[in-house]
Amino acid sequence: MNPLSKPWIWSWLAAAGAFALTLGLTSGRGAGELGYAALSFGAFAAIVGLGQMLVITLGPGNVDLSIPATMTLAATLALKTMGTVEGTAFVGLAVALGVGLAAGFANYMLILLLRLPPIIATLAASLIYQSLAIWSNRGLRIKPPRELADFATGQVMGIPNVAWAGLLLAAVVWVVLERSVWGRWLLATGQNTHAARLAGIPVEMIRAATYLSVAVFASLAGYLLASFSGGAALNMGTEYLLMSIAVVVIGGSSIAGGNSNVPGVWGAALFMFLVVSMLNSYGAGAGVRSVLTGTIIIAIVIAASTRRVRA
Amino acid sequence: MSFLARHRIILPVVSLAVLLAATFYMQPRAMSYFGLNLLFNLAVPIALATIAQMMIIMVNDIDLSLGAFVSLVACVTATFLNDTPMLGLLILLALILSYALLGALIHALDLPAIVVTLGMSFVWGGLALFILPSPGGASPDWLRTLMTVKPPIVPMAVVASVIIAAVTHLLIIRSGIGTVLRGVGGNATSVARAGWPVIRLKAFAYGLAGLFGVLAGMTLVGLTTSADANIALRYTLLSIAGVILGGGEFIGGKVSPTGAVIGALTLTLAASFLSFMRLSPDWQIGAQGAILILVLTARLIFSRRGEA
Amino acid sequence: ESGTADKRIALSNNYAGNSWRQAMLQTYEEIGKKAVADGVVAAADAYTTSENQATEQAAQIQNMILQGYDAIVLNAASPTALNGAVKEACDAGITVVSFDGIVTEPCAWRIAVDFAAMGKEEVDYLATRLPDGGNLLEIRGLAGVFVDDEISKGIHQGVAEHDKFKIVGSVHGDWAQDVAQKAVAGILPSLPEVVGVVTQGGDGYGAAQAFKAAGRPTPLIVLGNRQDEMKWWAEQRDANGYETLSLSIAPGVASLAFWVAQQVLAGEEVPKDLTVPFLKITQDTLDESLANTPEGSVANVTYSLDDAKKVIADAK
Amino acid sequence: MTDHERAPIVTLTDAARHFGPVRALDGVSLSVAPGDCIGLVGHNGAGKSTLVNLVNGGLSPSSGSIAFTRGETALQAGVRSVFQELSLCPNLTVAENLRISHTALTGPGWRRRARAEIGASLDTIFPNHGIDADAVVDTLSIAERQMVEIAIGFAPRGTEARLVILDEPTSSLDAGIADQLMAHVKRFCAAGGAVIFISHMLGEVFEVASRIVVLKDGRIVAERQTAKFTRAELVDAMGHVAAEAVESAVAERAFGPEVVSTAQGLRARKGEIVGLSGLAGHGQAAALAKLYLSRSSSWHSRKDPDVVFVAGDRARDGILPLWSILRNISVSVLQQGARWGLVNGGAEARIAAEWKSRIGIRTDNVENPILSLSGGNQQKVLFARALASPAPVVIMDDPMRGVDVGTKQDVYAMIRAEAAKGRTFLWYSTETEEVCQCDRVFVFRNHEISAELTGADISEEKILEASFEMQEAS
Ligand SMILES: Nc1ncnc2c1ncn2[C@@H]1O[C@H](COP(=O)(O)OP(=O)(O)OP(=O)(O)O)[C@@H](O)[C@H]1O
Ligand SMILES: Nc1ncnc2c1ncn2[C@@H]1O[C@H](COP(=O)(O)OP(=O)(O)OP(=O)(O)O)[C@@H](O)[C@H]1O
Ligand SMILES: [Mg+2]
Ligand SMILES: [Mg+2]
Repeated sequence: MNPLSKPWIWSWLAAAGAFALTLGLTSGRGAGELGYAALSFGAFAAIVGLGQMLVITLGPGNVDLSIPATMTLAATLALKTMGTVEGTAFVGLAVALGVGLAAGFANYMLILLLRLPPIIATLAASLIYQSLAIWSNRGLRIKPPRELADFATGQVMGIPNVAWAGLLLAAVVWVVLERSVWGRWLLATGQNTHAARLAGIPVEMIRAATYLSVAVFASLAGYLLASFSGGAALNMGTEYLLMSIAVVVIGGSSIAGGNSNVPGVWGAALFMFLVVSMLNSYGAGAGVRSVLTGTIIIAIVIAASTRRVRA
Repeated sequence: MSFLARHRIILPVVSLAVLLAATFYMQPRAMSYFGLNLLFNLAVPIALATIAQMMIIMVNDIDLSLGAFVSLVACVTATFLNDTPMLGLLILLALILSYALLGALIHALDLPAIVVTLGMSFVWGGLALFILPSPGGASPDWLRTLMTVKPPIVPMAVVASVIIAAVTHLLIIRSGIGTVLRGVGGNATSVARAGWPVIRLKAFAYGLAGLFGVLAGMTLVGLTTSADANIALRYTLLSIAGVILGGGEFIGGKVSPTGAVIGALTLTLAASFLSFMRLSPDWQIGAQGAILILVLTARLIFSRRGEA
Repeated sequence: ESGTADKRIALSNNYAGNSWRQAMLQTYEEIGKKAVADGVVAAADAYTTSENQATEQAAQIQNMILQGYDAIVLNAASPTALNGAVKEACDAGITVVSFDGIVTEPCAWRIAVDFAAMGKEEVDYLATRLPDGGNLLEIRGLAGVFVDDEISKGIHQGVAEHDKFKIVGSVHGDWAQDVAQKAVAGILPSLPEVVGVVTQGGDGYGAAQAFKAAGRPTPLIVLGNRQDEMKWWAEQRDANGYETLSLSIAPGVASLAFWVAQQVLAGEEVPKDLTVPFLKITQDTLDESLANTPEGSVANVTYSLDDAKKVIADAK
Repeated sequence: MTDHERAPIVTLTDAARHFGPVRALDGVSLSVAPGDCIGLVGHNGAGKSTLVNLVNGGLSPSSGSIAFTRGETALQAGVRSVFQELSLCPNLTVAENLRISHTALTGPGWRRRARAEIGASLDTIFPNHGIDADAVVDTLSIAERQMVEIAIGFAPRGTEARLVILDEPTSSLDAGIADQLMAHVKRFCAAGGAVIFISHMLGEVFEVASRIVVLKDGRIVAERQTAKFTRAELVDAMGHVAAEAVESAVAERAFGPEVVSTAQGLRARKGEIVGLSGLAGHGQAAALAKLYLSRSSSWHSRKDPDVVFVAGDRARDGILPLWSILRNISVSVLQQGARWGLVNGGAEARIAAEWKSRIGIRTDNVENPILSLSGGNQQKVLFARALASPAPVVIMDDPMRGVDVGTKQDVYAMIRAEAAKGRTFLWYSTETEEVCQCDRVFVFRNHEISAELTGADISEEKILEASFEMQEAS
C-alpha cells in the first residue's frame, strides 16, 4: 500500500520538513537540542491531543473545550496540595487525576442530564473551572517539589521523561483503539450512535468513559506542565484549546468521528512546536508566523484528504 | 408533536424575556431608552457574527475562524476604509470573495470545514497583525454616526436587531434560494440530484457568512471607534453559542435567523445581568458559565414536553 | 469630611488570568474595603471579564454607567477600542481614570507608565554590565497588544543607541512562563551565543529554564518582578554571584488610580496625564523585595492617598 | 400516436459501469419509449440501481453511451427518479422539498404555488393521503416520506415528467398505498408517460409492467412482454431456484415458556416466530425499538445478550458506514472471543467468512467497505450480524426491505431453523405474505394492538380487517 495514503504520514512529513528547515539555518548544528525540545513540548500537546482525539472520535459535535481550564485547575490544586513539600509527588498526582475525573464527570453530566451540546456544555463548564482555579489560589504560582520538578525536566536514554509519559499514553490509546473491544465500540459509536446502540453497544458507557478520559488526560498534562515549567499559572492552559483540536485534525483523524489516528497526533504535536520554532528562527514576525502556520495547516489537510480520495 | 416543539422560536424568546425582566428588576434604570441602548448596542455586531456563523452551520459546517475574521475586518475598517475608502471597500469585497472561495474549496476537495477554518483563523489573525501591530485606527465618521444614531422611541440597537432578524428571515426562511441553501444542510445529495450546483450554493452560503462577518466587523468599529488584531476573537465561540441558543442545530440545516439574533441578545444580556448581581471577581467568570448552562437547560424542559 | 462619602467607584478590569492581575485585584479590594469602612467612599466594587477582550470590557463599562457609579477606575484591554464606551461614561457625568492599560479618549484621566522607557532602560542596563555588547534575545508579550508594542519599541530604540548589541532572535512569550519557555527552547538551537535576554515581565524564569534545558550558559536575563524570578535570582546570586535587574509596573497602581479618582470626585484639580515610575529591583533591594512578596505573587507597592496627592502635585 | 411521439425517451447502447474491479453494469442496451412501463428485476447487486443512476445522470458510464431524444441531460429530457434510499431534505417542509426539485419555481408567491403543486400531485396519486404540504419532512413517517418523494417525482415541476424511475418505491409502503401507486403508474403510462419500476415484489411487477427486463450480474438476461413471463420463469431468469409455494404456518409446534411480554400486550414464547403487522407507521417499529431498548442497556454489555436487532432503515439504524463488511458483521459478537478485552481477530474473520457464504453476501472480500455493497446485500450483513450473536430473542424491524426473492427464501429457511433451535423472533413486516408465515401475529392500529391472530386465523383478510376497522368506524 502506498504510504502516502496513510493520513498520519503528512503530519510527520511536515514535522520533518520544519525540523530540516530550522537546521538549515545552522547547517545542522543543534539538531539534538531541537529534537529534545520538540519532544518535551510536543508531549503536552500530544497528551491533550490524544484525549481530544477520543472525544472527536465520538462523532460530530463532540469536542471538549474545557481542556485548558481542567489543566489549570488540576495543576493549581495539585501544586497547592503539595506545597513544595518533598515526597508529595504522588499525592499531587492523585489530586490532579481526581480533579480530572471530577471535571470529566461534571462535563458528562451536563451533556447527559441537561442534554447540552458538548461544545456548549464544556465551554460553560470551563468557565466554572477557571473560577474555581482563581478562587482556590488567586493566581499564586507555587513551585513543584524539587524531586518532581527534576523528574519532569529530566530524561531517560536521551528522551525527556514527559515525552516518555506521552509515548506510553499513546501506546495505550493505540492498543485500546486498534485492538480492544472497547475501542471498536467507540469507533462504532462515532459513526452512528443510534445504530451502535441497536447493535448492542453500551453507548452511554462509551461516552461517559471518553469524557472522563479526556479530562484525566488534560489533568495529567496540566500536572506535568506545571511541574515542568516551575508552577501552575492561571493562563497555562490557554494555548492548548486550539492546539488540542489542531493536533487531532492535522494528525489525520476524521473530524466526522468514527476514525482516529494515534501516530498522527504525535506527528502533529511535534509539527506544531517545530513550525513555530522554524518561523521564529527565520525571524518571522507574529503576523507572518501566524499566516504561514495557518497556510501550512490547510496544506497538510488538503494533501492528506486528496491522497485519501485517490488511494 | 407539541406546540412548543413545533415552534422552536418560543424558547429563545421566553429566555430573553425572562432575563430581561430579571435585569429590569435588578437595575430599573435599564428600563429606558438610554438603558436599553447601553444594554444592547454591543449586541449588534455579535448578532451579525452569529448570523454569519449560522450561514455556515446551515450547510453542516462550522467556522472556527469567525472571531479572527471579524477582527481582521475591524482592522481593515479602522485603517483602509477610513483612510482610503475605495481601497478599503475593495479589500472588504475581496474578503467576502475569499470566504466564498473557501466554501467552494471545502466542498470541491471534501475537506473538513472545522480544520480549514481553524487554519484560516491563523491566517486572518496574522493578516490583522500586519495591518495593526498595535491597537489603533479610527472609525470612519459615517459609520460612527450610523452606530450612534438615536431614532425616536426605540433605541438603535433594538431597531438594528429587528432589521437584521427580519432581513435574514426573509432571505433564509422565506426566499427560494434560502430554502435551497437549507436543503444543502438537510440533504446535499438530493439537492445535487435535482440539478443544483452544490459547489456554488456552498460558496454562496460561505459568501453570505463573509458578508455578515464584514458587517459585524464594521459595526463593531463603529461602536468601539478603533480596532486591534484581537478585538473580536471571542466571537467565534459566542456566535456558536448564539446559534444553538437560538434553536439551531449543528447538523441537518436546522437554523433560525430570528432565533440566532435573539440568542446573541440573550448572551449579551446575560453578561450584564451578572455584573448587576455584583458577584465577587473570583466568581464573575464562573457565573457566565453557570448562566449559559441555565439558559440552555430551559431547552430541556421544552424538549421533554415535546416528546410527551 | 472628604466630600466623597456618598460616591461610588468601580474597577473595570479586563483579564484575571495571571498573578499580576490577581495581585492588582487584591490590592484594589483591600484599599477599597478600607476606604468604604472609613467612610471615604460609599462603594468600591471590582468587576472583571475573562477573555482580555475590548468588546467584553466595553459592555462592562456600559453596565457601570447604568449602575450609576460616579467614577470608573479602568485597566483597559485596548487604548482606543474602549473610547466609545468611555466617551459615553464621560457624557453620563462619570469620572474615568485609566491606568496600566490606558485609554486615549481625552475625557479620561491617564496614569501611565512609560513602557517605551522601560524597554530602553533594560538595554541601558545591559550596556553598563556588558560593555562589549553581544547578541540579545528578545521575549515579547502578546502580539497585537499596546504594551507589547511599546516595550518592544523601547528595546529596539535602546539597541539602536548601543550599537554593540544585536537582537538575534525575537519570540512571543505571551507574558506567560510556560509559553516563553517553549518559544525560547524552540529558537535556541538556531541561535549563536546569546549574552543577554530582554523581556517584558513574567517570562524571565521560563527563559532561564529553557537555557538550562538546552545546556547553555545562563545569559544576563532582565527579570519582571515575579516572585519565582526573584527567588531564582537569589539562588543564582548565592551560588555564583549572578547579577541582574528586575523591573515592572507594580500591580498596586490600581490603588493609586483609586485615590486619583477619589481626588477628582472630591473636586480637586487633577491634570489629565499622570505618570508613575515603574518598580525597579536591583541587586541591593532583592532580598527586601523577596521578603515582602508573597510566594508565587508579584512585587508590589500599595499607594496611599498621600502618594496620590504627591503624584498629582508633581504633575502640576 | 405519431412516430415522433413514439420516439424513445432514452436509449442506452452497450452502457457499462465499473467500480474498480466490480462490474456493476456490464454492457446494457435498452430503450424506453413513451407509454412503456418497464419492470426491472434482478437479484441484490444485479446492477439495477446503477442502471438507474446512469439513466438519470447520477453516474457516468465507464463505456457505452446514453442518449436522450429531447435535451442533453436527464433533467431536460424529463427523466425523474425516486431513489431507493430516501432523498428528501428532512429539515424542509413538503412544499419546500418540491422547490428543491423544481428549480424554476422562483419569484414572490413560490411557496403558495409549490403547496398547490405538491398537494395536487399527492391527491392524484394517493387520494386521502392526509399529508400537510407545510409539514416538516422529518415529522413524517417513513411511508409518508416515500409518498411525498413519489409525488414529487410525478409532479409537473415546470416541465412535464416523461420518464419516472421508481427504485423500490413500495419497500416501505403498505399494501393499500402500494395499490394506489400502481393504479397511478398504469394511468400515467396509458397517458403517454413512461416508467421504470424496480421491485423485488414480483406480484407488483406483474401487475404494472408492460415489459419486464431481467438483470443478472450486470447484464440483461431476459427482456419480454409481461404476458410472456410466468412467475416461475421470471424467478428462473433471475437465477434463483423457483420458490416453493409459501407453506402457510408451520404445523403446530411445541413452544417453550413465554420470553417476551410487554405492557402493550406483545407476547412471545421460546421458539416462536411472532409477526407484527398493520398499516405502515402505526407503531410497530416504535414498539419493537422500545422492547429492544428496554431489554438491553446503554451502560453495560453482556457476553450473552438477551436480544438482538435487525434494522430495516439501514442508513439510520444499522450500517456503520466507515467500516468493512467484516467489522459490520462482527460488532455483535466481539465480546465472545475477546480475551482481556482485546478482540480475537481470528475468530472475527472466521465468523465473517462463515456468514458471507451462509447468507450469500455478494462480495469478493469481506474486508471491502460496507458501502460498496448494493442495498440488499447491506441488509444481508445486518442479518448476519444478528444471527451470529447467540441472543435468544431476535427483533426484526421490516428486515426484508430490498432483499431479493432468492435471498428471502434462504433467510426464511434460516429463521425457521433458528426458531426450531429455540430462538424467538419478533418480526415486523410491511409484506403481509411474510407475516402470514408466522406462528402468531399482532396487528397494530394507531399505536395499539388491535388483534392477535394465531394458527389458522392468520390470513391476509383477517389482518387487513384488523388494520382498517377502526378507521372506517371513525
Ligand atoms: N460506489 C460503489 N463502489 C463500489 N461498488 C459499487 C458501488 N455502487 C455499487 N457497487 C456494486 O455494484 C453492484 C451493483 O449494485 P446496485 O446497487 O446497482 O445493485 P441493485 O441491483 O440495485 O441491488 P439491490 O437490489 O440490492 O438494491 C454491486 O455489486 C455493488 O456492490
Ligand atoms: N431568489 C431570491 N433571492 C433573494 N430574495 C428572494 C428570492 N426569492 C424571493 N425572495 C424574497 O423573499 C421574500 C419572500 O418570498 P416569497 O414572496 O416568494 O414567499 P411568500 O410569498 O411569502 O410565500 P407564502 O406563499 O408562504 O406567503 C420576498 O421578500 C422575496 O423578495
Ligand atoms: Mg438497488
Ligand atoms: Mg407569497
